[in-house]
Amino acid sequence: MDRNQIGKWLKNPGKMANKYSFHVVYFCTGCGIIEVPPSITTRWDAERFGIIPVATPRQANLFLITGYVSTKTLAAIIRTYEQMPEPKYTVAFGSCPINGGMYYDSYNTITSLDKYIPVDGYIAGCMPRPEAIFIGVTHLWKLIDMDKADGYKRYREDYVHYRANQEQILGELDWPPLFSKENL
Amino acid sequence: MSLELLLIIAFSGAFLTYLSGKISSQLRDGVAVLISLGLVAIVSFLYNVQTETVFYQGFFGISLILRMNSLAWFFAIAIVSFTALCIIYSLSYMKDCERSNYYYFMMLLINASMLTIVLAGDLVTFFVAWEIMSWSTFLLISYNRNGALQAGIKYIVLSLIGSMCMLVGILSIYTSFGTVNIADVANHLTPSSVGYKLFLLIIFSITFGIKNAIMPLHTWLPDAYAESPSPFSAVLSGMLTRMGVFGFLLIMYVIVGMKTTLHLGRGFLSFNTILCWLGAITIVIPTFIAMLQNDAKKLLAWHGIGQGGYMIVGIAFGTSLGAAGGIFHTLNHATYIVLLFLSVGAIEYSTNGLRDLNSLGGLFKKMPIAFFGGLLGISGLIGVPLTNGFVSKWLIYKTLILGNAPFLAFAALLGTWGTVLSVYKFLHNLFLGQLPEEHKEIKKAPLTMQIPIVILSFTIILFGILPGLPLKVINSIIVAAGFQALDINIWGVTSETGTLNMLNIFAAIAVFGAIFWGIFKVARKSTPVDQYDNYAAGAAVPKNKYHYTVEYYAPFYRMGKPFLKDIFDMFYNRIAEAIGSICDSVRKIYTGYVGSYVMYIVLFIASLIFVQLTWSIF
Amino acid sequence: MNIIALFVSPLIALIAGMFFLGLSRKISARIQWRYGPPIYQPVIDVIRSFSQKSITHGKFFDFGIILSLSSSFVLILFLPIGKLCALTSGGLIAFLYLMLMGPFGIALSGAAAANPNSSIGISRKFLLALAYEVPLLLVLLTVMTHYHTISLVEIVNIQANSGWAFGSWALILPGIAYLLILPAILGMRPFEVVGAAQEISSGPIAEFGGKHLAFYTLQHALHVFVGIALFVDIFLGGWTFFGLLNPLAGTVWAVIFGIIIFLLKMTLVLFIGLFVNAVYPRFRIEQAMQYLWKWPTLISFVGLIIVVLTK
Amino acid sequence: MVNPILLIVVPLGLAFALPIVNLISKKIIKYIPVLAFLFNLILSLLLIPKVLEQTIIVKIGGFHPPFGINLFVGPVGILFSTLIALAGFLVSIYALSYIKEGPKEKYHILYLLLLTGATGVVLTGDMFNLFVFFEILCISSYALVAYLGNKAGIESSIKYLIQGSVGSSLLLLGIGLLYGQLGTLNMADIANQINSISSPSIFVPMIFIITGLGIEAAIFPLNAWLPDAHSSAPSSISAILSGIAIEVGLYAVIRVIFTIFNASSFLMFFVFLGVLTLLIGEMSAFSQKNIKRMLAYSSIGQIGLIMFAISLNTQLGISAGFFQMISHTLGKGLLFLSVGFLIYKTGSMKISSFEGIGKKMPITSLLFTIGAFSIVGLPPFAGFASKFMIIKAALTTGQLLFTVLIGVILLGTVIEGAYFFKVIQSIYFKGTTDIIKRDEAPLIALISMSIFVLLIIFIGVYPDFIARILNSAASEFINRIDYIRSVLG
Amino acid sequence: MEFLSNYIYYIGAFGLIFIGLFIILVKHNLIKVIIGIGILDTGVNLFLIAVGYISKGTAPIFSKAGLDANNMVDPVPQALVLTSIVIGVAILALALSLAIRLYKHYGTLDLRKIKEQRW
Repeated sequence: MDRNQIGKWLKNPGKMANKYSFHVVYFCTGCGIIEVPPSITTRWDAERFGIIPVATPRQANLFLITGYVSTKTLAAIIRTYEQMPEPKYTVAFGSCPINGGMYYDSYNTITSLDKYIPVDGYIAGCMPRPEAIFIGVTHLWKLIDMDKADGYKRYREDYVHYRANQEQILGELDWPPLFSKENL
Repeated sequence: MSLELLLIIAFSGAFLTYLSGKISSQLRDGVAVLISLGLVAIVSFLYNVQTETVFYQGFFGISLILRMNSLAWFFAIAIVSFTALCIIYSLSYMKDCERSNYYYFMMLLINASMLTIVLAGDLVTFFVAWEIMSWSTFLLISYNRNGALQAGIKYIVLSLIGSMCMLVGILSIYTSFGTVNIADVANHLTPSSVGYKLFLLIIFSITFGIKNAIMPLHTWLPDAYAESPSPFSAVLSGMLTRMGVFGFLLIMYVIVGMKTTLHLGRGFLSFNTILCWLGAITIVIPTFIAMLQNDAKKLLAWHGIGQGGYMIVGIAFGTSLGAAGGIFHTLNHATYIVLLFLSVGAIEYSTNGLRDLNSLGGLFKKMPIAFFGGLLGISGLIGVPLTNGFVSKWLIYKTLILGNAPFLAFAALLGTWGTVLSVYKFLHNLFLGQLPEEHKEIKKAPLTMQIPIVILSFTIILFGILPGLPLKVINSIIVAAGFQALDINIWGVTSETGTLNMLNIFAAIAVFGAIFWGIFKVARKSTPVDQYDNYAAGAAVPKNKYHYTVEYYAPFYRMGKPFLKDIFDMFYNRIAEAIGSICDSVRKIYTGYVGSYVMYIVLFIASLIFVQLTWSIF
Repeated sequence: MNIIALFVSPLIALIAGMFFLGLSRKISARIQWRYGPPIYQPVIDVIRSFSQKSITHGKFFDFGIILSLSSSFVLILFLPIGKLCALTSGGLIAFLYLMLMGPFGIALSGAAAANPNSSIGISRKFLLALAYEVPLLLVLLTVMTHYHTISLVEIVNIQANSGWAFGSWALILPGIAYLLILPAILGMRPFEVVGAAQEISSGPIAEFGGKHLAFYTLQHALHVFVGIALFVDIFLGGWTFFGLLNPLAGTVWAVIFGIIIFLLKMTLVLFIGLFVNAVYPRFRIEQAMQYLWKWPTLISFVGLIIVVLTK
Repeated sequence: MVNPILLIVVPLGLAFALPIVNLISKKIIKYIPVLAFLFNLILSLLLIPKVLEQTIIVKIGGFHPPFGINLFVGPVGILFSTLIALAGFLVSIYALSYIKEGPKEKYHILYLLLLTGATGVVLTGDMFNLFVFFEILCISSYALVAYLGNKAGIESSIKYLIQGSVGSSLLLLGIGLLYGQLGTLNMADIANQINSISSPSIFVPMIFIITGLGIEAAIFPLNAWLPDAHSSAPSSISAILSGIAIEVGLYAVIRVIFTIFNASSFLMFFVFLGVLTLLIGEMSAFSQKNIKRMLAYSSIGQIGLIMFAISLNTQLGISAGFFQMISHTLGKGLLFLSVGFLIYKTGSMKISSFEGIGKKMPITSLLFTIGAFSIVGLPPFAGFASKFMIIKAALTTGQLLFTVLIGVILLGTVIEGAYFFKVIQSIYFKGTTDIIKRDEAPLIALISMSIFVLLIIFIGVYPDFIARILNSAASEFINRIDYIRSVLG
Repeated sequence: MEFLSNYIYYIGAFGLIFIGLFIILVKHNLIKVIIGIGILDTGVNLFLIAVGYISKGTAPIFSKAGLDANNMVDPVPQALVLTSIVIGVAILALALSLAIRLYKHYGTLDLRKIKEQRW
């Protein structure tokens, strides 16, 4: 833990603060959410790493997708992701968001989430234990340190393609593009 | 400039406006604005003038007098300026309304009669002007038809009861002392008995209490405010209702005299204590009833009642701070309630007459001027520091707390916190939240409607930061009434028991505001988003439905609704019904059968004989 | 002195407020047998929020939160922190009104966001405020009537001579009432109905992100500070501590130790609040109102009557 | 010197000349009443200054008063005759355009007779003459009520007739009893001798006379005919009945009480009766749907108010009562006249049918409104000045009872205000909002009504104008000795 | 008996008056009521005559010698009655003509049914 190194703080306070203050939006799409309560309560106590759940995406910087993603929930996931302020990180939790998991051949399950929104890290397993979340978070710290957790930047750069992918699966989207031409 | 000329201009201006309206509407608008602004100019030139003239002696040989002093000037300038603003506002608000000649005529007539009331130097002039004001107000309240008719009847009946009381009072003064000159009456009254003074105070208090809508007598007000045309609602709530305050000042501190009024009775059973408590009740109950209202103007109307309570408490408490606070609050109340009514009027204008709190929202993007008017208005109504409402309320609170009346102070403070709730609801439901699709394209409020709003907003802030401007005049009023003078500075009030310095509060807020505004600007720039890009748990935001307005304080309504009824209104309605049915049965004695009529004749003879035999009166 | 106070007291309040926020998280964690975040976690959160790119729903959305934060700072100037008090104009009444402005700014900002969750939260906030203001006003009126002044500084000074208000028999009931409503003033459980994250997505601040959230957190810290400081000033004698500072009277040390004593007292009061916070579930808004209008109001009312009668 | 007898002779003569004129030309007959009352008005106005200086006693046929019939032209008489001539003049102008159907020559004859009777009643100094003029007044009004010949008119007329003839029989009976005891019919002579006989034997004729006259004066239980008759008659006649007839009746009652019987102790009873009349009138009017009936009931209320004022038995009270009579004549006359055309244009007497009439007939509606304001007693109209005076008179007595009764009276005023304001609302603020074609009353009628309005405002603003005549009228009632002395010499 | 002879006219007159009043009060038929008015009128007239009448009196002609002024019948009531009779006739005529018109409108003369004008 380099939380107490003042030099690093002075160098880039924003990055450091982002690392140690993960406000998480848990997207409870499937069974993965069952692992979250133990991890934030007394047994594993995620708060000691600065991780706390928040209610709205506006206040969050970490998006945890816990479970399979159906076509229907994809719209909600995209919206929520777009509403999060930058910098923001996405972590897919469990097998299902990675490749569909046990629902890989279902007609309405999204098998690869990163076609629609950028995913900064995956925590594999069915289910991953709470410890895996912490390992995932420490990995994310490293990625942030190395500026490799740049999903939100990629989203901005490749927005046209992401939008095209989203429209391909969801049809006409009922919200305007996040980035207009000027914003890009 | 003599006072007669002023009144002649005021009254003839009204007629002139009506007549010019027959020629063309532009001419009429011009004349109306010219007259009202001219009156403002004339009255402001009369600042610090002290005159008294007998202008007419043809009414039963009574010398009718006009006089000008600081009290009269204070109210006069307020009356003419607020009316002038409302007239300017009306130019576009009333543009396409029927009978607009009539409307302007009545507005100016009411203006002139109010001016006469405050300038009256004798009670007969006072009464005549009071009555002219009453009936012309009735004619204008009824202007909007439908619901307004009931409101008008309610108003005029209560008003008549009030003026009849006053008539009895005035004539009893006249018969006892042979004069109605206010100054003379005050002199004559000094040696008369306590009972007589109390009688006068009570009978006049009924009149002024009805006009000022003190709690058991308030029932005409909500309907009347809600149903009148908005610019007139503004005048009605701003100045016309406050003629009651003027009346209270007149009867308590000019006619009966300060020293006497404050020593009538003992302890809780003294006149001013009871009046204070009525005022306290008037503050609390209407404020909470206002929370239940769904009609923007009705909500404001209930606040009009509630704020009237502050004035009464301040004036009736009878210290120099309190009286100054009460009088100042009258002016402040006028400023912000006029502003609020004009803002609501702007919404009505733009949305074709909508003022239902449940069907509007998000208008602050479309009507910024009206919104800032509304915001400053409610800030003044709450008494947020830096608005004028704060200063006057502060004066009242302070006098109550240091005058060892914590329960009254509690009522007053509680009223303020109730006010916060309901006026926030007002602002929120009209201006904030989601803008309905149908109001995306609304009529722009024209310049003539925006100018009064801007002027009033500016006034609120000006008097909030530099309360010394009006307080100087008020100080001379209370000194004339026999109170101790206050130590007034331009920025507030100095005293040993607590100084109010608005300027340093302003400086503090300004400095911190500037600092944090700077920080805010320096910090990372934020992206502006549409109202539909909003948190809805990932779902699409429903259009026109994503606004929480209906039953805004639902938990409180569930708790409070059984208790928050206007029981007085119900009581009066029941009395009215009872009188109606009694009247209906009384006329049944005219049966239509001649035999019974002849029987009445025989019975009359019999009763005459009976009376003679029993009491032998002849 | 006033000039110093002008610069120092906001800083003290801000630091202490953030410290209290961190402390409360830590203490709660410890009560729940957790390790808990570091005590400076709220600072990290604020920096994080500042670094994020927020969204805005228009100028007014920004205006409300700036108004809220700056008026909260102005409020600090009116509060005697130890012996420091920058402004006295208007006394406790002005103070009460300024206390209103912070939530009012947030309410304006939240409602401008056009989010019904915010609106519901604000409606709850105001209802809760109405509910606790009734006993609070009674309490403050009792104190003002008892000491016959409207100045906070004077109240503290009188206590320096005559002992703490909480120790005098006349003001013990109001003191108890204040303690009972303290969680409601601080927005802690069991009165955490306003920002109920589970039902209304943290209520008024549902649309706040980035710098808006940071401002809100700062404002919240100040609000906690003020709520407790008011109690300490009114009932626990502010900087006084049984004549401990009498030998130092007139020196700079008296001021510094005064502030330290003041902050210690505040910490003590915070602890009481936190114990309640940690073990109680949440009231519904009606239950909260009924509770607040029942016992605290009754107690403070009796207290006021006693004070009036013994006057 | 102009002879006051012309006041009676000219209209009476013209009334009989009218059928002959009718044979010559049918067109000019309607101008005859106008001329007659213009003459009367000018004559009365000329007489006022003289009368105020000294009372004029006209001895008819040169016989001296106890033996011959005399006219007593005092301030009261001249006040009333002016009022009658004024109202008669204005209403006859109004009638030029209003009376278009029916047997017109009969209308004009009866109209002349009615007002002749009224003038006679107020000017005569002889008891039996009073009865005769009274009968002229009554019979012509019976006939005029039935003038339209419709169901309502006939019914009201016959009811009025039955009650009226019972009343006149009682009056005659009373006069007979009085004559039987005193052997004289001259009012001054009776007044002179009245104290010489025992009180029970005065009391019996008095109650008969009061009852007989009271029927025409619409004192409370005797006024059942009034709403019917006033509402069924043509509006011009209603105006006269309301403005003149009942007030002349009341004049006769108080003349009898004050001058002849000197029964001022009896007035206490009249105070209560007045308040009762007022309350019953106003309450009955309150929920009326028929406008003319409402106005008729309102007249009852006003009569009660006048009774109250006069029964105060003070100089101020009596002059206030006369003032109220004047303002009532003007106000109620104006109301009936304006309502006449409102009814004419809408074809209904229902108040609900007047919705929106303010747009169609703005001037008439305005006149109605001013009349209503005056009747309710709002400044700056005449009704306010008179009400002011009445309350002042009541409070000047300094008795608690009168103060309490003033409260009751003002309550009646509030009720009156309520129903009048309801009508005003439905005239202006109900009904269609569309633009309607103007359909105003004829110019000649508007002129006559406007004169009413001008008088109402003028008297309301400058009541001192009539203060002197009111004062001397009141003294005439207070100082009955002067009355007796001036007649008997 | 002497009482009766002295007051017989008065008794008769008041008898007629009361009969007339009774008819007006009690009868529902308009014609009967009008008859009642007639009787009432007659009674009053009789009363007036009786006031001036002196039993075995003479006509009040002073120019004729030998007539005692104290024994003369008072001429004034007779003059009054003459007028009164004329008035009564007028009223009766008017009443009857009105009754005819009323019958045309209502088809009845029962006053209990002629109650359109009321309240």
